Amino acid sequence: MSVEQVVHVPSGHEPARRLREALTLLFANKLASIGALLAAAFVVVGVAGSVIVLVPGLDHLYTDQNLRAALLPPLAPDHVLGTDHLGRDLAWRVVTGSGISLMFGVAVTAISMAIGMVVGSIAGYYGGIADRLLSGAIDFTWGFPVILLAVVLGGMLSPGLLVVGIAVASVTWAGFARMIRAEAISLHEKEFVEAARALGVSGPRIIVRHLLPNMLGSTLVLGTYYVAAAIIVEASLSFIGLGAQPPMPSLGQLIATGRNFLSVDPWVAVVPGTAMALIVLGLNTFGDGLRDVFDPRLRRW
Amino acid sequence: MTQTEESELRDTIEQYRNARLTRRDFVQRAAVLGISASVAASILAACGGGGGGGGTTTGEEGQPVQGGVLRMGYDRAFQKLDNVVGPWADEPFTAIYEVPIIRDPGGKFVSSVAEAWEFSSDGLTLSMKIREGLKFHSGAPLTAANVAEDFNIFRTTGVTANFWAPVKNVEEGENNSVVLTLSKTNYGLIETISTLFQSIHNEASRKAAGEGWGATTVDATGPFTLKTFKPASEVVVERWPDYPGSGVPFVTNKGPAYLDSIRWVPILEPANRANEIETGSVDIVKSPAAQDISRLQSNDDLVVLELQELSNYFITIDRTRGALGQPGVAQAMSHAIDRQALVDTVFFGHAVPTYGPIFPAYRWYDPGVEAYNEYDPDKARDLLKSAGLSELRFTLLTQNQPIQVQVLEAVGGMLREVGITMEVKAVEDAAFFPDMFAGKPDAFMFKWLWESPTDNMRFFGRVPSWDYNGNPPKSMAGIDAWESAATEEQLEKACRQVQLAWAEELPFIPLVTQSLVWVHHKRVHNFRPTQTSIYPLFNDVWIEA
Amino acid sequence: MIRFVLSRGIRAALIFVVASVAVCYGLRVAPGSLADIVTNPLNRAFAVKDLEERLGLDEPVIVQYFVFVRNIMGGDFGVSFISNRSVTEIIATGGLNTLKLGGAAAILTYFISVPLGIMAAARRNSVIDQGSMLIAVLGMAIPNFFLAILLVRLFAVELRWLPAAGQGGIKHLILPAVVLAAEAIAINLRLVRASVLEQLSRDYIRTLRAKGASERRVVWIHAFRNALPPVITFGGVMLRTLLGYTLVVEVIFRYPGLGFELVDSVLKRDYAVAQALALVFIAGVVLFNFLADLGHHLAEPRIRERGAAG
Amino acid sequence: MLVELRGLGKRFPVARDILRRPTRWLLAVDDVNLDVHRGETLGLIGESGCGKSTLARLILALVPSTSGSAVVDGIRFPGASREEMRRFRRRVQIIFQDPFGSLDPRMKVEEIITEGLSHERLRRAERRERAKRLLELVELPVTALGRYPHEFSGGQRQRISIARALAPRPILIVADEPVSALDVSVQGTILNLLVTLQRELSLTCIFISHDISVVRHVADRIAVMHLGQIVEIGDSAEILRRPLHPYTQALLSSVPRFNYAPLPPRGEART
Repeated sequence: MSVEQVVHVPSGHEPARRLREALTLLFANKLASIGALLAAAFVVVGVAGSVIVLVPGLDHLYTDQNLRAALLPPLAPDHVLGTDHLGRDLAWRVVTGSGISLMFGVAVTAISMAIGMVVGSIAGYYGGIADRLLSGAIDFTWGFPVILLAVVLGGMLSPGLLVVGIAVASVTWAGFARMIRAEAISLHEKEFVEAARALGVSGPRIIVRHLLPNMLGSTLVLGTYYVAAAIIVEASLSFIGLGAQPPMPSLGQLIATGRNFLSVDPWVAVVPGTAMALIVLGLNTFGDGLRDVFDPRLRRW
Repeated sequence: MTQTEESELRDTIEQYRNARLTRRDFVQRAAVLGISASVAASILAACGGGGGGGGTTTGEEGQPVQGGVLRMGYDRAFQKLDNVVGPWADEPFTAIYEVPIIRDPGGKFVSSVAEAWEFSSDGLTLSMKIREGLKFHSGAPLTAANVAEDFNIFRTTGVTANFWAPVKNVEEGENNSVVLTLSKTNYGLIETISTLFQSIHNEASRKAAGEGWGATTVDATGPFTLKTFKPASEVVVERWPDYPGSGVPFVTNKGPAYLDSIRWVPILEPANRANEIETGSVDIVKSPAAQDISRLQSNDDLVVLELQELSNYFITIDRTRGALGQPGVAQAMSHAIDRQALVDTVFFGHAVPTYGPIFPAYRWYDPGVEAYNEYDPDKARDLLKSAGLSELRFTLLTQNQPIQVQVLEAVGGMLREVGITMEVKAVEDAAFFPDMFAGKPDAFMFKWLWESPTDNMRFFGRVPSWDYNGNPPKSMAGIDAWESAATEEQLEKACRQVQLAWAEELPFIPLVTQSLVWVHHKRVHNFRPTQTSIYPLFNDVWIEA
Repeated sequence: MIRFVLSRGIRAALIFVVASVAVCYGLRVAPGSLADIVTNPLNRAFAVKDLEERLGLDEPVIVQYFVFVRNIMGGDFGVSFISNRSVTEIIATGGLNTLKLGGAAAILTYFISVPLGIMAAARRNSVIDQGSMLIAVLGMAIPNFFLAILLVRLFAVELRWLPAAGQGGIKHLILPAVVLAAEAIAINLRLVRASVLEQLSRDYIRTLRAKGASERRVVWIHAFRNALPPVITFGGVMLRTLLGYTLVVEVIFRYPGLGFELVDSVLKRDYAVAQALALVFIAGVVLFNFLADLGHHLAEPRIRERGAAG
Repeated sequence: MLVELRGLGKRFPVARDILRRPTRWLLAVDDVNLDVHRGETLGLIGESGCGKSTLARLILALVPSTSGSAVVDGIRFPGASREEMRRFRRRVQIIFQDPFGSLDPRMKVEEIITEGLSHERLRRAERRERAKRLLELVELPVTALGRYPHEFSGGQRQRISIARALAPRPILIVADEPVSALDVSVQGTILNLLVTLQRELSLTCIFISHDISVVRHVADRIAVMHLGQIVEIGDSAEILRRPLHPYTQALLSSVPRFNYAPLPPRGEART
């Protein structure tokens, strides 16, 4: 046995410790801790909302109306956050809306992330003509205003969550692909990848076994931003009538409806609006915190 | 209502009749007595036959001032101001066009471009005397020949060509008159002729304008000429200095208009309409959001006028498919709907429930319809049960407009109470109409807005087909009676007959008629919308500098 | 440089071809047609057919596409089927309005975010710093449409200082510009602050300070000048983002710019206007992308060649 | 002859014209002729940037050559078939300089050292057994199997690298500066390990270093590389005693004594 000692290198990668260290780093940042809490709250509330949307028989929670108890302010009996213009419970509607936002944001981001990973790692790892073609496609797509695409698509197909989802995913994949390609290029030059190649490990296997796990951190960071962005885009389009269509209670839709009652009962708009702002705030600051943990060099733009 | 209150109300009405109260004061006092604004409006409409139906009284107005720009906030996006094949008639129609015959505030037909008209004794000939000395904006003289030419266009390619079907021939008669020959008696034609799609225009100019008709060019006889047409952002009309004066008896200004121009902007978000009249970016706004009306009423700078809109929200279900075709299903749905609750919540009281196909302020409205479709969820459940349905599920198509969606959300909740699940699909107009006409949806909701309610029964009974609407025998017979009436009495009788039949058979399920609310700034004078026209006339309107 | 411009030019042309095909085809296969919007329900059967014949909408899409391409090659964008205004005129007036709005938003963005960002960096952890970070966080979190309704409520309805919507003078520009700029201000603020902070930690700053340069000069001239490149590079991205948001903001404020016209024409299936405007927007995107690339290119001239590492 | 390089060259484009045709090149390896005998250890020295690493990658067929040919273990490059390539990958292995960058931080040691065995279709237990034997070979405790690379010191990591390289039972190992990133105290042990293994397993070894004092202990022959070319080659004692090429002379006279400071952990490795 050699005389060398086992040294401790602070940037840990062993799961349990890494998580602990990451959390320590994350919570050292005050804003990021708030963000993490908000994001966690969003996930909890959103999962509840998703259950309400998906499990049949629960829709009464957000559709049950009582026209005689319409436009109640928050803290009304039985209605913590008040009721809307049809006397439906705002708290449940916001929970449901958060669920729709969560499902939408996560689904769209997951799809674009998957596409971005495939395209980006192929372009970055293989290089050459594949890279030239795929990079062309990435540059072509990246930065295209999602809202513009969604407006045109929404006009073409009939407007709805699906269309907005398609619009968002068909742009954001390029954001992931762009970053992943850059990471793949830098990882490709790493000696452990060369070592794997020397061992005869196939390209796809190297991508799956070496590249993707090593990009996971930065991809997740980008993911949190894109979830937030997808939610905002959906809400904006719902607001101008090109997103989720009524009576689907997405947050944007709730705000759009509530806006009409601003003079009578501002809460109908303010409650979902605040929820929306908190979600985005949470995801963004949480993303910032994660970024600092995973990779300080990664910038949003 | 107690006796004192009742007598107080009678006093109030009397004061209003004697022009000692403005319309606004009346509505306010009525409100104190616990009368909703819409009911007050109906009362006003009922007692407004004497010429002040629009509400404002004469003494108040003072000396008209020449000049100024009237800024109007409109509640929808503009379409081409095309009187022949336009998709609908927008507010500027009454500023730039004139119809042959017009309804006065009491519903009586009075002169406009035509100064007199008469059916022959057999009811098969209608002759119409055209006013002398009229001309078009372009300067060309308007004669009976022009009117005859227009009528022939209307009955062949016009929007309302269907309703002209009984007309065999139109030609110029003697003495600047137009003679219409009918294949069968149809006294109701007069209703059609007084609607905005029969506005008189210069056909030669229309031909020359091509696609530009109603957008770049309008050559008609109204007191204003079209200046700017940007349908999404503004429509501007200007005073026509050569206007020979109105032939309409209840228009007091017999010369060119007082206003220099009128500028309309579409304000599509209901909440913004209140905002914009309050901030003063417009002088008049149509249909503010119902929830904002009380706030506007309490604003001393503003005058709020409220009438029943010549419209109705209704739902039609496709009876050719499965459960929806079971007898009693439409009735069950109708009984499940608490229309008064809709009025109170969605419209904040600024609407009236409708139990039949026509709004209550119509001159031949038959209150008998109210017995058929009262709110009775138990009855609804019974009807469903006897139709053998334990649950019912269908999709309903609607135009994507906030108020429409709100109405349907509320209705959906009510239907759910009796075990009917209604999924609402709100789409843009471009997607709505083709589906509706193709009879694709299980059900659809629509709001008609038209001066002749019976036209709507005739039309929407057939859309997409009578089959779709369940071939209701009594209603169809009623329509036939309407279409063959030879005199006004027969027409009225047919109208009552068809209403009752409709309420019983429900080819479509009526919901509510919302209030037509106009809000104008106090510096606007003589703005007098009437209960019988969808849009007001602008020749009398003037504005303080 | 020539190579750079040329390759971007080819790419832009490609984007255009793809986009024009997609837009033209997409709008026409969309459910519902212009005819259903501009004809009255009462005589739809007749009017729709008549209109489609007159407008050539009954031709196959491919034929319509080539007619469209031939026309724009000849500089003829056609006329709106609804308003009969020439599309060129709509683009000109709408474009001018959008330029005004976008310009106002860009000016706001820089006039607020740059000084505030520098101040925040210069006095780290001061009230200014924390305040500006709060602005940045809120600016990014509050969706612009929600901000819009809050601002309209406050400044138009309650205080009556500014109009709620519409077009007119400078007053009409303020609210939409603020709403449009909100997110850009937030992002730019963070960027300026971070970039200046980074410069302030460099050696040359220490040298300057040691040499006795005034603190104001050190921060506002030296540090800021060197902190500029990322801010400039972000400019292109920001313009592109603003362009996308005009669609929402113009609709909310009923501001008759290109975004407003585009949304309107898409919803009304006014094909000529919709496809021309969509292409104008894509041209804007291409242009701003180019500017962003150019900025980047100029800031970092040595673009790394792949695989050159020995 | 295990390795025969004939006129081998590698150039990289550094500038291109509008049509993306290269206009300027960087010659990393230029017309190299080199033979390596079976069982011998060849030292390849030259200062950093002279093309040593590129030559190593050319021999391992990690990058394609741009001119000339290489025959390694009877397989000719360019032009090897897929089947030959597969065999080649098992026969030739590399050990890298950077003990931090050459091990995937997300993999356990067991996965790292058995990665090259996938073609053998081993069962889990067999794999583990092989991994244990490899660890014994490089004198690491078997407890290392379940750990991650960051838990080890530089020298230990280099042992892991060696174990990984030995796993497919290669006949040729290219060691690219295997100890230059290590502490001086550790360098010796790793060098000894390499020499021992080379003898025990009768490996052929190409030992690359910028430091003659490292190579002199292990190499039978030494090749000196300068600006992409081999400028001198010969018996190692001979070259050290009587360098012919002026570059070799310069290299010998400027041997720095204490340049073994370990590299700090690189930020990239942490992601």
